[in-house]
Amino acid sequence: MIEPGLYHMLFLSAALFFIGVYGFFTRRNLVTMLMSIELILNSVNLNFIAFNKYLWYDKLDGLFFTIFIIAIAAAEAAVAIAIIINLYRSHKSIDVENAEELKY
Amino acid sequence: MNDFLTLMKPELVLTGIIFLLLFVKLGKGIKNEPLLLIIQVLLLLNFLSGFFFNEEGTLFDGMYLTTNMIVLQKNILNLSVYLISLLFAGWFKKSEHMPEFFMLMLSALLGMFFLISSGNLLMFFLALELATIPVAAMANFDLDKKRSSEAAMKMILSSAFSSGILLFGISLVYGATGSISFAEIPLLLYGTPLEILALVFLFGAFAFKLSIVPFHLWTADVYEGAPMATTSFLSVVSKGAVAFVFMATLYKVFQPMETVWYNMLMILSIATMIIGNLFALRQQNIKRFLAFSSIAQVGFIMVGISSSHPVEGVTSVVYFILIYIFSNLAAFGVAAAIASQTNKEEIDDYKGLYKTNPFLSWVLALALFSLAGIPPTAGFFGKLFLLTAGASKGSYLFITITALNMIISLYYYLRVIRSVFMEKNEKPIEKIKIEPSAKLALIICGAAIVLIGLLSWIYDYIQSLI
Amino acid sequence: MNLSLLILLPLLTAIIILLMRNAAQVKWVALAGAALQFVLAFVLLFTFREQRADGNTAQMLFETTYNWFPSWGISFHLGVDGISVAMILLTAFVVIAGVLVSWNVTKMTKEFFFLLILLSLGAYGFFISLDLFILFFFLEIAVIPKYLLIGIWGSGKKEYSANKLALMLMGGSALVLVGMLGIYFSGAERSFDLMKLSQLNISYQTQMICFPLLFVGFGVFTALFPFHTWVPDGHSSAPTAGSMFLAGISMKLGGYGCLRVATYLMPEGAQEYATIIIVLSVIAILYGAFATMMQKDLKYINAYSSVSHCGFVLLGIGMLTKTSMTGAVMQMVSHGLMTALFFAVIGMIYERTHTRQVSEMGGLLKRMPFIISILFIVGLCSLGLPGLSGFVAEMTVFVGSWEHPDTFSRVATILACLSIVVTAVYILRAVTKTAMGPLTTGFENLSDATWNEKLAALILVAGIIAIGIAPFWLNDLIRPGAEIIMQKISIPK
Amino acid sequence: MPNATLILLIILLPLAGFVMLGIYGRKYFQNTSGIIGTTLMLISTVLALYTAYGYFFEYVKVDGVYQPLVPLKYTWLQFSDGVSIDMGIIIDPISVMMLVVVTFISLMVHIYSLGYMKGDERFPTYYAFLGLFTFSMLGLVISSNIFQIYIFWELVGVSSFLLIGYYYDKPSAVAACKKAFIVTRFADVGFLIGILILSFYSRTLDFNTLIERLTSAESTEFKSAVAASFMGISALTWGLVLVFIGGAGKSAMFPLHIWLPDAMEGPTPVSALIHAATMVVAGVFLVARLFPVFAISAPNALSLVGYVGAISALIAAIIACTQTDIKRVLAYSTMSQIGYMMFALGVSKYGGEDGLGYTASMFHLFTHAMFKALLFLGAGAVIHYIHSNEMKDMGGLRKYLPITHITFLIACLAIAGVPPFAGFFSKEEILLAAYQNNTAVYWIALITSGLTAFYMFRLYFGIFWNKEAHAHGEHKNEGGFAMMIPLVLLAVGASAAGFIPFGHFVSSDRTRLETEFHLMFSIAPVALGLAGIFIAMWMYKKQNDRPDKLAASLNGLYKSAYHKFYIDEIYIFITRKIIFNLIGKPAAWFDKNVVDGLMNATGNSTKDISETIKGFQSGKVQSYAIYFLVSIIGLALLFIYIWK
Amino acid sequence: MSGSTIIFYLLAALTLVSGLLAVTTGMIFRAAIYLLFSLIGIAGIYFWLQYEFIAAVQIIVYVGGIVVLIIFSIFLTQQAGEELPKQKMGRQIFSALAAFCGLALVLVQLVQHEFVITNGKRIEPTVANIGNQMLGVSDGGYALPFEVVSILLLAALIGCIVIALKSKPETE
Repeated sequence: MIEPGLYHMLFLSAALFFIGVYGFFTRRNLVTMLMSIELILNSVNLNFIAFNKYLWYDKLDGLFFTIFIIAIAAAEAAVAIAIIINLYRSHKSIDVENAEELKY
Repeated sequence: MNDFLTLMKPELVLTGIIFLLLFVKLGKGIKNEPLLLIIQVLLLLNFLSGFFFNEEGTLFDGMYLTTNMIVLQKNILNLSVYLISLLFAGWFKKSEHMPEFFMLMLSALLGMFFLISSGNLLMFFLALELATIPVAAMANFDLDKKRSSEAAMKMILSSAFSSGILLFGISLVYGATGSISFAEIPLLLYGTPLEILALVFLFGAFAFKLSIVPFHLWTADVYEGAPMATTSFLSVVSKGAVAFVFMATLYKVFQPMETVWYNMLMILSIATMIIGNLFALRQQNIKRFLAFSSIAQVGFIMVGISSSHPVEGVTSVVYFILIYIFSNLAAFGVAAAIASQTNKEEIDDYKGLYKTNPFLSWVLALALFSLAGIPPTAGFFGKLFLLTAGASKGSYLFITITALNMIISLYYYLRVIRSVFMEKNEKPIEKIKIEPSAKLALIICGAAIVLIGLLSWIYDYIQSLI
Repeated sequence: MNLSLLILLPLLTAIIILLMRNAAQVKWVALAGAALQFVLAFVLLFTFREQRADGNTAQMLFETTYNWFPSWGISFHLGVDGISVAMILLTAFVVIAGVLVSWNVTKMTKEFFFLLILLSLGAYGFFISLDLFILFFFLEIAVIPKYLLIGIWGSGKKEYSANKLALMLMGGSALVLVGMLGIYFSGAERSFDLMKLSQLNISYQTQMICFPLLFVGFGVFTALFPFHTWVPDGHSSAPTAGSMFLAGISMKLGGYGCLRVATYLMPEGAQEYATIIIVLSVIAILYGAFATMMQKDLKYINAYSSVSHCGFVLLGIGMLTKTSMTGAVMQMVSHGLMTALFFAVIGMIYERTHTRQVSEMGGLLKRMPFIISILFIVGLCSLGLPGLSGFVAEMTVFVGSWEHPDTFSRVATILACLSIVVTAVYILRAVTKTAMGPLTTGFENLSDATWNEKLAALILVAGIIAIGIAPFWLNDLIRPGAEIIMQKISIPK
Repeated sequence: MPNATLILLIILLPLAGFVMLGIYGRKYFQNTSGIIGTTLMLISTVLALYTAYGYFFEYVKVDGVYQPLVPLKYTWLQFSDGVSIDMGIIIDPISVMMLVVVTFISLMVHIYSLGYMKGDERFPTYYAFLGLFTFSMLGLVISSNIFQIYIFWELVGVSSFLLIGYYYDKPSAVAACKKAFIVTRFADVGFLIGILILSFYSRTLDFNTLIERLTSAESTEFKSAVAASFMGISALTWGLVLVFIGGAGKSAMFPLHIWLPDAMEGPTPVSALIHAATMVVAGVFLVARLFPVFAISAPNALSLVGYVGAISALIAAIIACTQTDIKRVLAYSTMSQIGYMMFALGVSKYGGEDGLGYTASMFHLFTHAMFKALLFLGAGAVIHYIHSNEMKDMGGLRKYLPITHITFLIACLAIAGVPPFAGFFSKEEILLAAYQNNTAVYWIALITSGLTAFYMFRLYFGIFWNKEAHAHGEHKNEGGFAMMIPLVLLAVGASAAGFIPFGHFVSSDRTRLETEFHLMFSIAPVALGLAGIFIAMWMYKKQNDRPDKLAASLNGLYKSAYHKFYIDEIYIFITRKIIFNLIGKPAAWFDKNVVDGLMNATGNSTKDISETIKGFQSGKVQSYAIYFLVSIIGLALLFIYIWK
Repeated sequence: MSGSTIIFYLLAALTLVSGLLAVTTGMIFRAAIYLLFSLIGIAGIYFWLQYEFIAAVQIIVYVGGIVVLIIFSIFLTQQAGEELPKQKMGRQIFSALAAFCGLALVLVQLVQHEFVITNGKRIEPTVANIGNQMLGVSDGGYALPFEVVSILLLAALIGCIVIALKSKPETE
C-alpha cells in the first residue's frame, strides 16, 4: 500500500460521488434520496479539501468553499424535508413513484 | 463606504424590503389587501431606484462587481417582479402567506442579483442556491394542492442533484486552476480534457437552470404544479437571471475554451428548440404549454449567446430577455386571470374566449405573437437580432434549423389563437373580472410588446451600456 | 412626396377603426382610408412620372431614410422605382375593391376591417422599403392578418387552410431570413440596405447558397411549385376580401421579393439557378393549368389558375431578359387585379347562390347580367384576351422568354405557351357552365350586384382595361426598373 | 394619301356602337339599338368605299405599283430595341379590299338582322356584339404589325365566341361556342409561337420591315433565320408553318375545321357574317399578308398551305353532300371554298404572271363573301320561316318565299361556277393557277368543283322543290324589307362581282395583272359543274328513293362522310381520354395526394414524433436525473474524444 | 507503511462501505445510520488531513444537524424498520452502469491530468486564520458570502415554516 496522496483522495471522493448518484437514481423513498444528495455534497467537500491540501495550499479557498457548502447543504436539507413532509401529508406516502401526477 | 452604498444599492434596497416585510409579518398588523398595495409601491420604488446613482466597480476583493449593464439586468428583473406583484394580485389577496411569499421571492431575487454580480465561483454558487431554494419553497405555496407539493419536491430534489453536479465541476475547476476568481480563471485555463469535463459539469448545471434540453425535464412538471405566480417567476426572472450569468460566465470565464462551448451551445440549442417545440405541440394545459414554449425560447437565447460577441451577443440577449419577460408575463397573466376565477387551465377551455373576453384575448394574442416572433410585436425584433447575432459565426445549417423551428413554434402558438378566436364553444368562459392592478400590468405588457421593437432607441440604449 | 405617408395612412386608418364604436362607422372609415390610399397611389404615380419626365434618372425616387437600429446597419430606408409604383397602384386598387365587397360583413366587422387595413399596411411597406430588414418586417406583418381573416371569417375547412397558409408562408419567410442573414454577413460591410448591398460584390459562394434560399423563400409566397399547396386551400377558405388580398397582393410580395432581392442582389446566383427556376415555373404553369381543369369549385379553379399564372411571373424572372422581367412585373400587376376581381365575382355569386360548385349553377346570366358580365371579362382576361391586362403581361413574358436563344429556353417557352389553350379550356368550362345554359331551378329570384359590389368590380375592371388598352404607360414605368435589375446579368447571345 | 382619321373612324364607329350598346343598350336603347348599330355601320361602309375609291383610283401609283401605306403608327408596347407592338394602319390593296368586303357584308347583316332578330330580348346585346366583331375584323385587316394582327385575331375569336353562344340557354350553343374558341385558341398558339420565331429572327414585328428583311437574301436577319434549323427545317419555315397553323385554325382548314359546323348554332346572320364571309377568311388573309415571305423564302411552307387547302376543299365537299342540316351544308361548303382560296395561294408564286394564284385567291375571297353571305341569309330566311334547320322539314318553298328562292338560286349558280355569275370567274382563275403549277392539286380542285355544284343544288332542290310544302309557322311572309333588301343587294353582287378586273387592283407584287379568259380551259370545270347540277336535279327535284339507293350503294363512304369522317370523335377521344384522363386527372390527383400529402405528412409526422417521444417526460424525477447524468457523460465524451 | 496510511485506508473503507450500504440497504433507519457512519468517516478524513475545523463543522452540522433532521423526518413519515420498496431491476442495473461509467470517465480524466502545484507559502487552516478571513471585508475576506448564506438560511427558515407548519387539515 502506498502512501495516500491527492489521487487517493480524489478516488475516494469520486467513488463517493457516484455512490450518491447511484443512490439518487435507485432509491424510491424521498428521504433516502435526500441522503444520497448529502453523500454527493460530501464527496465534493472532500474534493475541495483535497485540492486545498495538496495543490493550492497558499490560500484557503477550498476550505471556505467546503464550509459554505455545508451550510447550504443544511438549508437545502431543511427545505427539502419540509417539502417532503408536506408531500407526505397530501400523498400519504413519500415514495417517489407515487408522485408522478405531473408528466408528459 | 460610499462606494459600498452605491455599488450594492440594488441588493441593499431589496434586503431592506425583505426585512421590512419580516417585521410586518412579525407584527401581524396589516391585512393582505393594503399590504399588497404597499408591496407593489415598494417594488415600484425599487424598480425606479434602479435608474439613479449607478456606478461601476468591484467590492470585496472582486467577489462582487457591478457595471451599468449589470444594473440594467438587475433592473429588468426588478421590473418583472413588480409586474408579477401586479399580475397575480387576485391570487395574492387570497393567499394566507402572502408576506412570506414575497419574502421568499425577494430573497430569490436577491440571490439573482448576487448571481449576476458574482465575481467568483463561491459567490456564484451561493447566489445560485439563494436563487433556487426559496423558489422551491414558493412552488409549494398552493399548500392544499397535491400537485404543488409534487412540483416542489421535483424542484428541490433535481436542483439539489444539479447543485451536486455543479459543485463537482467547480471543484474540478478549482483543482485545475487553483482559483475560484472569475478574473483569474481564464488566465489559467488551457482546455485540457479535465477542464472540458469541468466545463461540461458546469454547463450541465446551467443547462438545468435554464432548462436546456436534455436537462429540462423538471421544467414542465414544476411549472404545471406550482402556483402561477411561482411559475411565472421561474420562467421569467429565474431564467433571465441565469441566462445573463450563463452568458457572462461563458464569455469571460471560459473564454479560452470558446470553440468547445460554442459547439456545445449549438447542438444543445438545436436540441432544445426541437424538443421544446415538439413537446409544446401536444400540450393541453396552458402552463405546461408555456413551459415548453419557454424551453424553446431558451433555445433561441442560446443562438444569441453562441455569437460570442461581447457587444452584439450581450445586447441581443438582454434585449430579447426584456421582451420575453413582457410577453411571457402577459401570457401567464391572462392564464392566471382566467384560472383564478374559473380554475380552467386547458387550452380547449379557451375556445370562444374572444366572444366574452376580448381584452384578455387580444393581450394573449399579442403575447403569443411576440413569443412566436411575429411583427410588429417586439418578439420579432428580439428573435431576429438573436438570429443575426448567432449568424455572425456563419453556420447556415444552424441558422436554418433555428429559422425552421420558428415555424413549428408558430404552429402551436397559433393553436391557442385558433381556440381563442376561431373555434366555437357552447359554453365559453364567462366574462372575467380582472383585478385593476392585473389589468394595469396587462396593459403595460401589451404596450411594451408593441412598442419595444418599434422604438429602436431601447436597443441602442442597452448597447450603450456595454 | 413623402413615402412614409403610405405607411402612416393605413396605420392611422387602422387605429381609427379600433376606436370606432359601431359597424357602420367602421365601414365608412375603412372605405375612406382605402379611398385615400387610392388617391395617394395615384398622386405617387403622377409625381413619379413628373419627376421622370423632368429628367430625374435616379434609380430610386423619393428616397427617405430614418435611423432605426443603426447598430445593426438597419435604417428605415424608403424609395420607389417604377416597379414599386406599379405594385403600389395594384395594392391600392385591390384594397379599395376589397373594402367595398366586404360591405356586408356582419361578424366582428371592426376586427375584419382592421385586419384588412393592416394587410394593406404590410403590402405598402414591403413595396417601398429599400432595406432588407424592414422589407422582411413588412413581409411578415402581412402573414398573420391573413391567418386570422381565413380562420375567423372563412368557410369550409378554414382552420386547416389558415394553418397551412400561415405555416407555409412563415416557412418561406424563414428561408428568406436565412438568406438575408447570409447576404448581411457576406459583404465587406454589414448592411441591410438594398442600395448599398447592390453596390457590394457578394461573393459567388454566398450567392450560390443564398440565392436559392431567398428565391424559394419568396417563391413560396408566389406559389412556386411544389410549395404552392397553400394556395388552393387558403384561397378557397378565405372570405372574399381575404382571397382578393391573398391572391391580389400577397402572392405578389413573393414575386417582388424574388425580383428585387434575390435576382437584383445576386445576379450570378440567378444565372446559375435560372434553369431550375425555369423548369419549376413551367411545371407550375402547365401543371397548375391541368389541375385547374379538374376542379369543380369556382374558388379552387381560380386558386389553381393562380398557380399557373404566377408561374409566368417566375418564368419571366427565370428567363433573365429585360423584357421577360418587365413581363413578370406586368403579370404580377395584371394577375393581381384580375384574380382579385375573379374572387370578388365568385364572392358575389356565392352570396346569392350559396354554392361555389360549378355543377350546381347554370344560366346565371339571366338573373344577374352585371355580375356575369364581369365574370366574362375576368375570365377572358385570365385566358389572355387582348384589350385586357392578361394578354399584355403574358405576351411580354413570352416575347421576353423567346429572346433567350438557347433551345432549352425555347422549349420551355413553347410549353408555357401551350398553357394558354388549357387556360381557355378551364375558364370557358367554368364560365359557360355558370353563366350560360338553362337557369338552375331555385335561382329564379336572385338579384344583381349592389352599388358597392358594382363599384368594386368597376374599379378593378378599369384597371384591367387600362392596362389592356394602353400598356405603354405601365411598360414605361416598369422597364427602367427591370433594366437596372438586369444590368449585372449578361445573357449569352 | 388616305386620311388616317377617316380610316380610324371606319374602325372605331363599330367599337363605339359596341361600347354604347353594351353598357347602356338594355337601359335606353332596347328597341332603337338596331337602328343605331346599322347607322354607324352605314357610315363606316361609306367611308370604307370612299377610302377604297381613293386608294385605287385617286392615289397615284409609283411605277405601276400600289404602295403600301402606313398612315398611322403608334408604339403600343415596346419590347426590346426594335421589337415593339405598334398599333398602326396599313393601307394596301388587300386591306382596302377587305375593308370594303367586311363593312359591306357587315352592313348587310346589320340590316338583315333588323328583321331577323326583331323582338329578341337581348337585341341591344346582339348589336353590341356585332359591333365588336366588326371592329375586331376591321382592325385585323388593317393591322400593320404582326402582333397587332394577333391581337385583333383574338378579339375576332372572342366576338365569334360571344355570337355563337348568343342563345346562351341552349346547351348546344354553349358547347359550340366553347369548342370554336378552344379549337381556334389551340391553333393560335401555333400562330403565337410562329410570331415569336419570326420576330426573333427579323428583329421586328412590323409587317413591312419584316417582309423586307426576310425576303432579301442579303439581310443578316434572313441569313440567320435560314441558318438556324430545327429537325432539319429552317427556323423561317417553322415560323411560317406555325403562323399558317394559326390561319388554318381560324379558317377551319383540315384538321382544325371541327368547330365550324358546330358554330352554326349562332344566329344565322352571324353565321353569314362571321362564319362565311369574313372571319373564316382571316387565315387566307394572313397567308396573303405574309405572302412574299412564304413565296420567296419558304416555298416548302407555301406548298404545305396548298396541300392543306386542297385536302380541306375535297373533304369538306364530300361531307357537305351527306349533311341534312342546311346550315351545316353551308358550313362545309364554306370550308371547301376557303380550301380553294388556300390552295390558290399555295400554288402561287411571287410576282408577275406567276402570281395568278394570289390574285385568284383574293378574287375568290371577294366573290365568295358575296355569294356565301347571300346563301346564309337566304337560309336564314328559310329557317325564319320554317323554324327548323333540317332539310327533311323543308320542300317546295319556292311558292312561299319567291325572293329568297331567286336570290338563293343565283347564289347557288355562283358557287357552282356557272357563268356569268361571280363564282365562275374567280374559280376559273384558281383552277388555271393550279393547273399551271401543281397538277395534283388541280385534279382535286376539279373534282371538288363538281361536288360543289352537286351539293349546292341538292340543297337548293331540297329546300325549294322536292316534296310539297305544308303550311309552316305563323309568319306567312318572307320577313319584310329589312331581310329582303340585303338579299337583293347581295344577289346583285354575286351576279356582277365577277366582272371586276380584279388583277388590276390586287396582285402578289401589287402591280397590274392582266387575267385572260381561256375558253378551252373553262369547258371542263363548267361541264363538271353542270353535270353536278343535273345529277342533283335528278335525285332531289322530286321526292324519290334515288338518294337512299345511292347512299346504300356507297355505304362505307356515305356513312363515314355522314359522320364527318369521325374527326370529331378522334378529337373527343384525345381531349377526354388523353388530356383529361391521362394528364388532368393525374395532375389533380398528384397535387392533392403527393404534393399536398407531403406537406401534410410533414405536419403529421411532427405530431407523431412528438407523441412518440413523450415518454422522456415520464414524471419520474429519478429518470430525469439519469438523463441528466447520461447527457453529461455523453457531452463529455463527445467533446473530449470526438469533437476536438 | 505507516500508521497514518493504515488509518487513512480504514477511514476510506468505512466511508465507502457505509456509503454504499446507505444507498442499498433495505431498512430506512439503517440507511440513516450508515449515512451517519459515512459522514463520520469523512470527518475522520478531515482530521487525518489536519483540517480539524472542518472536521468539527462536519460533525456538528452533519452528524448533529442533518442526520438528526433526517431521522426525525423518517419518524414522521415512516414506520421504522419497514422494508423499503425496491426499485426495478432494470433501473438498478442501468443506474449502476451509468454511475460506473461516470466514475470511470472522471477517474480517467483525473489520472491523466497533470495537476499543477502552487509555489506559494502554505497557510495553515488554523481556526485563527479561518476566523480572520471569514469575517474580513477585504483581501480575500469572506464577509459577503457569509451574509448571503445568512439570508439564505433566513429564507429557508421562512420557507420551512410556511410549508411544514400547516394548520389546516388536508382537503384533497
